Parts: sequence; structure tokens; C-alpha cells
Amino acid sequence: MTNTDIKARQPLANQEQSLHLLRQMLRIRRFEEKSTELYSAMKIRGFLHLYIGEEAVAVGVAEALSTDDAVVATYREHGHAIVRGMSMGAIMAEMYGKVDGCCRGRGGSMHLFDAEHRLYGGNAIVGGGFPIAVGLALADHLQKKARVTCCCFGEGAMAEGEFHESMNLASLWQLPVLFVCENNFYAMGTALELSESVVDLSSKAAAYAVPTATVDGMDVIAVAEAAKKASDTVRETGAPFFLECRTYRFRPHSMFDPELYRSKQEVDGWKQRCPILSLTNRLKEKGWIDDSTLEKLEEDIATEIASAVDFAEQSEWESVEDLTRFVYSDVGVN
Amino acid sequence: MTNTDIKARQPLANQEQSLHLLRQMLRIRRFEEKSTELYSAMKIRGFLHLYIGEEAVAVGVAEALSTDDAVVATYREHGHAIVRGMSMGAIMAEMYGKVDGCCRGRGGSMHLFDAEHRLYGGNAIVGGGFPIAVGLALADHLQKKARVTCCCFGEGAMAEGEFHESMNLASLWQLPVLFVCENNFYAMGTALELSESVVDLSSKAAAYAVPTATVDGMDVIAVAEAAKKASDTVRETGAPFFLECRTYRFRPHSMFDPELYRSKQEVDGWKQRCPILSLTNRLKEKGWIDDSTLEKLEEDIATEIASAVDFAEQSEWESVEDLTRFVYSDVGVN
Amino acid sequence: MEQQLRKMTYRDALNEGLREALQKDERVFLMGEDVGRYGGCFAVSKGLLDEFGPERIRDTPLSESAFTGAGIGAALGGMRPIVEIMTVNFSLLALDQIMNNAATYLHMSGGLFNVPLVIRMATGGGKQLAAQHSHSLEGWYAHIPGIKVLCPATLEDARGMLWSALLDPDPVLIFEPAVLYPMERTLAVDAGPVAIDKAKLHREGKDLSLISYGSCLHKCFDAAAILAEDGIEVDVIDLRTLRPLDTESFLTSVAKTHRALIVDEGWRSGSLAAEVSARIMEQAFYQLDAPVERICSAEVPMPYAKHMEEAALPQVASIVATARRMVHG
Amino acid sequence: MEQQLRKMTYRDALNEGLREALQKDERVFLMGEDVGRYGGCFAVSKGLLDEFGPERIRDTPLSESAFTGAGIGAALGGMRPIVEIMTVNFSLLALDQIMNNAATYLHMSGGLFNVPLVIRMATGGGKQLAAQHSHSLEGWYAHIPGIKVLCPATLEDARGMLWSALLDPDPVLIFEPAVLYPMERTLAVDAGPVAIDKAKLHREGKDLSLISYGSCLHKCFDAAAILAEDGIEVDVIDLRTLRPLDTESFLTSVAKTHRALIVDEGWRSGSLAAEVSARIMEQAFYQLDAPVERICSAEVPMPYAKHMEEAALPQVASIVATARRMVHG
Ligand SMILES: Cc1ncc(C[n+]2csc(CCOP(=O)(O)OP(=O)(O)O)c2C)c(N)n1
Ligand SMILES: Cc1ncc(C[n+]2csc(CCOP(=O)(O)OP(=O)(O)O)c2C)c(N)n1
Ligand SMILES: [Mg+2]
Ligand SMILES: [Mg+2]
Repeated sequence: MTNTDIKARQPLANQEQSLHLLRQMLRIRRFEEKSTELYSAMKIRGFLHLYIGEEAVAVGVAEALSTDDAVVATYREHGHAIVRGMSMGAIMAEMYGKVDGCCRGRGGSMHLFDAEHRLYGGNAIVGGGFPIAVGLALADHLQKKARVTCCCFGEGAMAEGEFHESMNLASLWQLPVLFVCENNFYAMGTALELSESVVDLSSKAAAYAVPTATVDGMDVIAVAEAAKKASDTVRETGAPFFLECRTYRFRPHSMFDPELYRSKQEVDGWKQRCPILSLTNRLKEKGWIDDSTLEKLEEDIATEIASAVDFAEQSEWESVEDLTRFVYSDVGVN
Repeated sequence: MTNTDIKARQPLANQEQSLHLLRQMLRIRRFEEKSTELYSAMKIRGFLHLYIGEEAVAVGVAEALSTDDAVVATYREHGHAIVRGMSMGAIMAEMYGKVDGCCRGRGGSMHLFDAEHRLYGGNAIVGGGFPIAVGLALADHLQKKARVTCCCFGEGAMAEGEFHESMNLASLWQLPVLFVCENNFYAMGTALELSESVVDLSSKAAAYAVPTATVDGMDVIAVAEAAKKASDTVRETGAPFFLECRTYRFRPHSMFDPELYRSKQEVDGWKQRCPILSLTNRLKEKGWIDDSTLEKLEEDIATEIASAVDFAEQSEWESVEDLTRFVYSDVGVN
Repeated sequence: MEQQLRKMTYRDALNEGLREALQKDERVFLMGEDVGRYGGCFAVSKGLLDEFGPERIRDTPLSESAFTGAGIGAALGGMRPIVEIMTVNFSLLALDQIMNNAATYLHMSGGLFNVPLVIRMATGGGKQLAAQHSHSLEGWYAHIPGIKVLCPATLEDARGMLWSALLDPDPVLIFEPAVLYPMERTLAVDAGPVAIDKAKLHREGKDLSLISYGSCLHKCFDAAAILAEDGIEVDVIDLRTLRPLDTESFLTSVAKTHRALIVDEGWRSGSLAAEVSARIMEQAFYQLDAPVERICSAEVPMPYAKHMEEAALPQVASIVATARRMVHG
Repeated sequence: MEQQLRKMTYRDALNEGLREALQKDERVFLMGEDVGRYGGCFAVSKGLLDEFGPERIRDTPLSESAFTGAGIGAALGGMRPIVEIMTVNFSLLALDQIMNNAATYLHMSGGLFNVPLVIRMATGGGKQLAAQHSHSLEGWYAHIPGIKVLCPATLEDARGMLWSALLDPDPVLIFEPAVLYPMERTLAVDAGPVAIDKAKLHREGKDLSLISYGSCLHKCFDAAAILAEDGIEVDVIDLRTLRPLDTESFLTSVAKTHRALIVDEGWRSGSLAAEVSARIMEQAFYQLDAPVERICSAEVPMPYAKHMEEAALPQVASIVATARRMVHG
């Protein structure tokens, strides 16, 4: 779990961009904090996987993507959905199971989709998104569309056969996939060392002749920088790239996790490196933010979240008569 | 398809061993030649995958294995079955579909099994044997039995997810598996270059922190040598090893292959390097064999094969009443 | 005007269907193991590489899960992929992609993303290929909501189902019984797309409904001919589309014959035949003069030996014998 | 002497079964994702790592196919592995190993190699886990010859089926309905192994046979209680072993009641319920006073929203209503 090979802190680009990145991370953080409350209040049910601690990854990577690019994510995808540009209301209503949810309440937390923003899920099968991403990129390749498909996954997913098959296909066929490994060092309770015979994940990807980079996933500026380079490479070459972001989840895997597998010290150690805290501190050092701006930022976000909750509360339940809708496109067939 | 990195010809060990290796290769060659005849005569049916051209691999590897070791092979396993010590009669009767076949006619050419010689198939799902081999080695590890499980597969199988998962498991858990890649450069009609983004197969294996070696699979002495070293390493470390044997199949993939995907020149080029021919020549150079010894050898083998065919011809058909036998161990349940 | 007919094999008909689809729609491409340079493991795609090139006749590595999933992704990305899996046995490696992704995308996304993907594969026994190459799992696949399951048994369907499947907005699996590839029949010169939502009544009779699909359909034809010599006239229904099932087709038949025999190459327990029987039970119980019966494959992994394989598969003789018993008691 | 009872959960019962097996037989080990350090994704294996150590409580990487196949290999190599797959949905990644290897080894090898492997997995809906975590595929698995399929619905079976499965020389799959884990009941202090070849008649009545298994069994119990208030007395049968099916059990019941309703959480088309219905059709047609009916899950990928999920699953109200209609017409 050493991070020695991670590059030094990136310089802050400019005030506006830095503030934007902070705002995005905070939006995710506060949204998820609210979600846990609502989970306890039984408004949200099923599995709820929090991204808290890992926000720099989604936010940094999103900077490198255009609206025309595609994203394939996992069940831990609130962050990606938010930074992709989806409305918090649509996401919250989805987690409430309401008809105004982005998937009309059929998906829930693990299955956020958005056609406009080209978010292709929200996939709750570990590794299930790899081939989908390869296929989206294949479609672009065949249609001569110069777009990137960004495939996000945890380090645990790299043990699955689909990682291997998909990396090989993407490289063999030279397809524009940006593979983003959100390495938070655990797959549920299984530490990286217990999951991979080789824990240097970049070297694993390199075995497919895919270029790689590793970045400190707790430093949003560094992630943004690395993701930009990576996606530029994908755009230029039309070929895949593998970006490892070393990060950490501050919360349990899901809402049912006694966290027997890691120590409080370890967690606390990583919390010191909270991407939001550290960016805020750096902004303060630079004099680019003060307490009142921060307060205002928090207020705006609180308002956004409150109205999202409100939206979800107000929304209707899907009619039970529509139970068999969307099994097939031509409604009614079964 | 360059073989530049393959080591120079190995010296011939001694006369006796060399003659033994030649004999084993010839037994496979002649057995399979007979099999094609019998296929044309419709005595053998289904798929028939020939090992002709690749004999040095099975023969060389077998030298490194004891009777207590286990072998997991593919549908192209006549060679392994023969050198493992199975009687040609049991194999031939199996391919006839007779009750005296090693699997009572239920398996056929692709599914040769033998409990006494620990041959665990004969698997017709490409890649399907990887996890089985890992499991056999795991059993040995848990029972503290110092045995080797030899897992043979084609280079095409390395694209399957099960290769990846199994290599990782074997290395992570340090299990005594000798992975033997029979790289004949084609998976049916798909050339290695069209199947793998990285064609240096050893480097692929090395990505799992598994030690590797590559050997000229047309040189039985070299294979025997390399397999010995590899299996010694497995025995010493209790951990996996990956051995690539570069070879070539002289015949079509199966009996239904128009061979559109490779040129006659290419095939002829490899035939020049026939492992049997080249060993024979070297033995002759050394004066270790003469035409009459060779003739005698051929005669003995012809006799062995003739009696195997005879055995198969004489054997009975399994009774149709036993159709549902061996679905469960407790006969009758369904 | 008389219909012009051509002689060809089931394999040729599939090949024509593929060629036509590739010609008609630029978004269509074929992807799978050995579909190109080898010419297709059963020679179905022979010649297509030369005509359409390696981008559209795309040889894949041995990676069933990834290239099937890539088909899903490509469909989502605007293409109309045809994924070929060599045989249904290997499709088990891709089942996660098929059930957890292809079949669920539309529903999980609340209607946002449909998956216009076609997956073709060979199925069934009868070629002495033993327990890892011979099973008939198409009826089993028909259990999965979100996909459609077709099984062409005739040249017309082999030729025409593909285009109809490509027009379908949702994932469609086409199962081709491998024993039928060399089957020679005639086909209309102007044969084209066919409906994929209806079963087909191939032969009419009043005494018994023979309900089948795939390679067993031909055994039913043979049985029907033999039974006719005895004066027993049977309806022969080709289900064609295994999901969604055209229930109406066999209920109509049973309302006339009052007796039904289902012939299905799947293993008996949990077979598609069980589903057909259960539906007749539920919807036509009071019209039955005798219990519905099933002839299915024996519940064994397919043995290699010819006589054992034959014993495991439904055969004409047992269809005839069962039908006779059902009609004459 | 009175039977001594203890209160515990279904989860506890499973845990005890595991502990006992590990204690009794050195060859037994448990392998799967997060069975050790995490304590099991559903806490079933909690505490076992401390007691038996990491070699026997073996955490695996996310590699369903490889570790399931490794279970097959280890079984062939003399061990008695228990492979845990977190949920049946993920088992699709291991289906090739299960169907093409575990289920065929004995037969393909002509009886040389049996595979004494137990695979456990959670199954079913009811927890709002949506379309990739909620399906009930145990009935679908029951289609496969060469494996046995168990589904414990009671504490007794949760506690006792494992050991019986380990004694079986062939691969046994045990499906644990995830909604049952927290269910609290009593269990005899001396509870032990149970038969795994027989269904169980839990409640007796003369008017209707309610045939079920798994989590739906409990809905049938509730329905039976409500029906009893109406004066309708039903047999409640727990199939328990889904393959091989104990046909005798429900035929005996139907011979008495002349009416059967099957309740099954699987999707309706091609459900195990269809098989049960087809067998009753074939073997008890003339004893039926009314058509056999089925209550199954709606044929949709499971929706997340609670009210939609409830609508998709079989519920007590519909069991009661259907039973009433069937008995009173
Ligand atoms: C195929 C599959 N196996 C198991 C699971 C259960 N599961 C859900 S998340 C998870 C851990 C994944 O770890 P990682 O890929 O590192 O992502 P992270 O949760 O750390 O973001 C597991 C085992 C699953 N959803 N899918
Ligand atoms: C999972 C699976 N996919 C496809 C096939 C069909 N098939 C049989 S052999 C083969 C080629 C395998 O090539 P390789 O692994 O290099 O072994 P070789 O035949 O060259 O010895 C293919 C595609 C199969 N049997 N199993
Ligand atoms: Mg992780
Ligand atoms: Mg090869």
C-alpha cells in the first residue's frame, strides 16, 4: 500500500478551475452524506456504495471527457453520474425508486443511466462493464467517430477474466477506451495483496501493450492532469490507455460491512489525505478561497441537494401496471 | 512466427534415452496416421484433432513427470494419453465408441481420461482445463503432497478469461502447476497475431509473477530438458511455472478444415523441422541408430497399433440400457 | 404465376441471409471466432470476408465473454452487430453478458437503452461430438426475459429470420441446429424476411398436435408421414420462436385435436416442452382427451458413441409409437 | 423425552452446518469471495476464519470461473471443497465450469472421475437489489443432468443439508434464499444431517396441494393459515431438492386433493413450476378435478422500487386468491 511511485503534487492550474474541481468534489460528498441519512431513514434501500474519499478520481477524470464521450461505471457511480452532468434530482428520485428517477425507479443506486450524457451504467456485476466499453469504442471505431469511451472499475475487477479478454481486445483492435482503475486497495474485504499476484497494476495492463500511468487519486489536480494526458493519447492514437488512480474509500463497502478487514488507523491515515480537505487547504494557501466563499459554496450545494430530495419526495411511484414495460422495446410482448 | 529467441539445439543425452524419445514420438505419429484412416473408414467419428508435428512437446514434457503427477490436457490429447502410459487399445476402443474404451465410449477422441495415470482429460472447452489444474494443485498443496499438475493448452486458449484467472490464482496461492503452452501459432484459423495483442507469450505469463521459459517445441531433447528444469522448479518451490513450446501442427485443425488461413509454403517450411525426422537424423549422425533398428522400431509400433485396432474392433458396444449410467455415481437417480 | 425455387442447403440459406444483411445495412457486421479467414467453423460465413473485409467480418480471439459483451456495447453505440458463438456450449462463457447485460439493459435503464444485438450459435447433438459440444440449450435460454429466442428449422427461416432479428430493437438469439447445416431443400428465389412472432403450422390433421421446433421438427415430419399411412392425421407445429412463445398456435391446434405431443431435443426436466405442457394444462385442460406428453432427450451429458447418442435423442420411431398410443389408447 | 429447542436464525443454522463440516472432515474447506476476513458477504461464514485459518477458509479474488473450477479440481484431487459464490447472478460467470465440467466429468470419463463438490450461493429477490442481484435461478439450474440442486427453506435444512451434500459423491448446488438469512425460528439442539432425496409435507389438507420451495414456502405457510380460516385445508409441500425431483411426493398429494397450485419464485416461462405441472399432467391427469396452476415471478428483470419488486414476486394474497378460486371455482 505504498504510494512511493506516485508523482509529486501537481501545481494548481488556475483559480477558476480549482474552485470548479472543489465544487464538484463537494457536490458528490454532500450528496452521498445526505444519501446515507436517507438510507437510515429507509427512503433509500438496496445496496448503497459510497464514493466518499474517492471523489478526486471521478472529478479529475470528468475534466478530460467531452459530452460526446461515453462513460461505463460500476455500482459505485454516484460521483460519475453527478460530474457527468446528471441532475441530482433524477439520481435521488432513482434511489427513492420513483418514476422521475433517471431509470424510472427500476435501477436504484447501482444502476444510474443517462442517454443524454452517455452514461451507460451503473453495472453491479464486477467486471461486467469491460466488454461493454470495448464495444462502445468498437462502434466509434467502425463509424469513424473520434470519441473516447471511459471505463471505470475497481482494482478488484482486474482479477476477473473479462478484464483480461477486454484489455486484449481493446489493444489488439486498437480501440479508443480509457481504462480508469479506481484502486482503493480493497475489493469488499479483500486487500489487493490477497487478490493479485502482482500488485503493480500498471505492469499488469502493460502486458497487453497498453500504455499506462499511475496517479495519486487523492489529488484532483494530479488526476485531472493525468486523465487529460491519457485521454489525449486515446484521441490521438485511437487506442486504449490504462490509468491507475490510487485512492481509498473512507466508508464501509456498502451499508452492511463491519469492516473487520482493515484497521481504524489505516482508515484514519488515508482520511488525512482527503482530496477535498487538501485541495481546500491549498486553495487557502494560495489565497484563492476564503471561509465565506466556502460557506457560500456549501450553501449552494445544500440547496441543490435539498431540492433534489424535494424532487424525489414529490415524485410519484411508477404504476404497477407498467411492471412489464421495458422488458422489450415493443411494450406488451412477453 | 520468428523463432529467434529459441535456444540452440540441445545435445543428445544418451543413446537409450534418445531412442526412447524417438519411439514415443513415432508411436504417437503412427497411431494418429492410423486414426485418420479409420476416420475415413467411418470407424472413428466426431471431431478428431491430430497432434502430428507436435509430438516432441508431449514426449518431452512426459519425461519430466512422474506417474504420481497429474495431467490436464485438451481435445488434442492423443499424444499425452499415449505417453502418459495408457494402452493404445483403450484409446482406440474409445474412439470407436466401444465399451472397452477408456471411458466406455462416452468420451471419444476429445475426452480421454485415465485414473491410474492421472490423466484428467481431454477437455473440449478451450481454456476449461485451467481451473481444474489449479484445483488439483490446490488439493496437493492442502494435503502436502509434493506432486506436479501439468496443464497443457494451446496458445489460443491464452485469450480466454480463465487463463488470466487461473494464472493469477496459481501464482497468488503458490500452487504447483506446470503450465505448458503448446504454441502452434494457430487457433483453428486464427493466427497468433490476430488473437493476442502481445505475441510474446512468456511475457504475458510473467505478468502474473510466474517464472517462464520458451523452448523449440520441434526439438524433443530441448523440450525434455526445459520441462525437466521447469518441473524441478515447480517441485522445489511448490509454485507455478510457464513453459512455452513453439511448435506447429502439420495437419488441418480437425477433419473439417479447408486450411484457407495458411500457405502450403508455411506448412512445408515447418515440416522440414519435423521432430521425428530431425531426431532420427541426429541419431544417425551419431551412429546411434541404423536402418534396421529403425525398421524394427516401426514394426513393433505397427504391431502395437494393429493389436489396438484389433482390440477396438473386437470390443462390444455399451448396452443402451446403461445410457443413464454415470450421470450420478449412485446409478439410477435422475 | 409459379413460384421459382432453388435447391440449396440450410447452410447456404444462412449464408445468403448474412450476405444480404451486410449489403443492406452498413451498420451490420459479423464478429466471432473464425468467421473470417477460416470461413466459419461450420462454413456458414464462407466467402463473406472477401466480399466485406476484415472490419465487418471480424475474427475474434477466444474470448466469448468479451466479444459478446462488445457486441452489446457496439449495439448501444449505434451498430447492428451479429455475434457468432461457435456452439451453444461455449456460450456459457458469455452468459453473464447475455443475462446480466443484454437482457437487462433496457429495463434497468428505465427504457433509455435498448440493445439491438443478434447472437447466432450452433446447437444440438447428432454429430457424435460428445458432452461438451452437443447440448440443446435453446429452450433453456427461452427462460430469460429481455431476450428473444429463435430457432430456424427450415430454409425459409434460416434465410429470413436474421433480417427480422436485425430489425428488432432488442437482443435476439438465433439457434441453428448443427445437424441441419447440410440439409438440402428448395427455397423460393425471392425468399426474404419472415415474421418472428408466430409459430407455423406445417401440416394439418385432426387426431393429434405434434409440437416441435429445430431439428426435431424434421423427425416430426417423418413421423407424421408414417402415421398418415396408418390413417392418423396430425397437426405439425413448428414453434420457431421459443421466446416469446406463440401460445395461440398450439392452443388452436389442441382445440381441434384434443391431444398433444411435444418433441424437444432439450433435456426433459425443465425443458421448453414442460412449459408448453404447462400452458396447455392451464389454458386448454377441459379440451384435452388425454394427457399431453413429451418426448425429449434423455437426461445425460451427450455420450460419444453413435448408438448411445441416438438412444439419448428423440427419434422418429418413438414419436410414431407414442402418437399411436395416444390416439388409439 | 421432550426435544430441546434453540432459537436461532437461518444464517446461524448455515454457519453451524459449515462449522460442523469443517470440524468433522479435514478434507473440507470453504473457498469464495470474502468468506474469510470480511466474514462472508451475508455473514454466513462469520467467525470461521478465526477457528479454521486462511487455508481452510480461503478468500479468493474476484474470479468466479477459476475458483469454481478450482473447486472441481480440488474435489478430483481428494478434497471436499465447499465453494461459495456470493449470489446466483454471479454464478453465470462460472457456468461453463459447472455445466461443462462439474456436471459432465463422471459421464465423459465413463465413471472414472466423480466430483464431490458442494457449491453454495445466495438466490432470489425481496431485498431491492435490482436486476443483477435478485434473480431466482435455482429452478433453471435444475435442468442440468449431473448435478444435484438443493434449496433449504427451513432451519433444519439450512443446518443439515450441507453435510449430506458433502457425503454425496457428485456435485451438489445449494441455493440459499437471501431473504431468509435473518429469519428466526427454533431448531432442535441435536439437529443433524437430513435426507436430500425427498420432498417434505409440512402441512396436511384435503382440498388443494400447495407445492413450493425456498422463500415462497413461507408464503405458502401464511396462505395456508389464512385459507384454513375459510375452511380450506391444503397440503403444503416443500420440494427441497429441485434435482432430482421427488415426483412421488406431489403425486401422492394430488391423488388426495385433486388440485395443485405451484408457487415458485423463478420466472414463469420455463420455471421449475412448469416441470412440476408437466409431470402432474403426465402422471396424474385423470385424478385432476381442475387444471394445475402456477404462481411465479413476473417475467421482468427485477425492478429496484419496492412496490414494483413486490408486484414482480409471488405474494401471499395471490396465493390465497388463486387457491380459493381453484377450490370454490
Ligand atoms: C461478478 C461479481 N462478483 C462479486 C460481486 C460482489 N461484489 C460487489 S463489489 C465487490 C468488490 C469489488 O471491488 P473493486 O472492484 O475493487 O471495487 P470497489 O468496490 O472497491 O470500488 C464485490 C466482491 C459482484 N457484484 N459481481
Ligand atoms: C470455449 C471454446 N471456444 C471455442 C471452441 C472451438 N475451438 C476448438 S479448438 C479451437 C482453437 C484452439 O486453439 P489453441 O488453443 O491454439 O489450440 P490448438 O487447437 O491450436 O491446439 C477452437 C476455437 C471451443 N472448443 N471452446
Ligand atoms: Mg476496490
Ligand atoms: Mg494453437
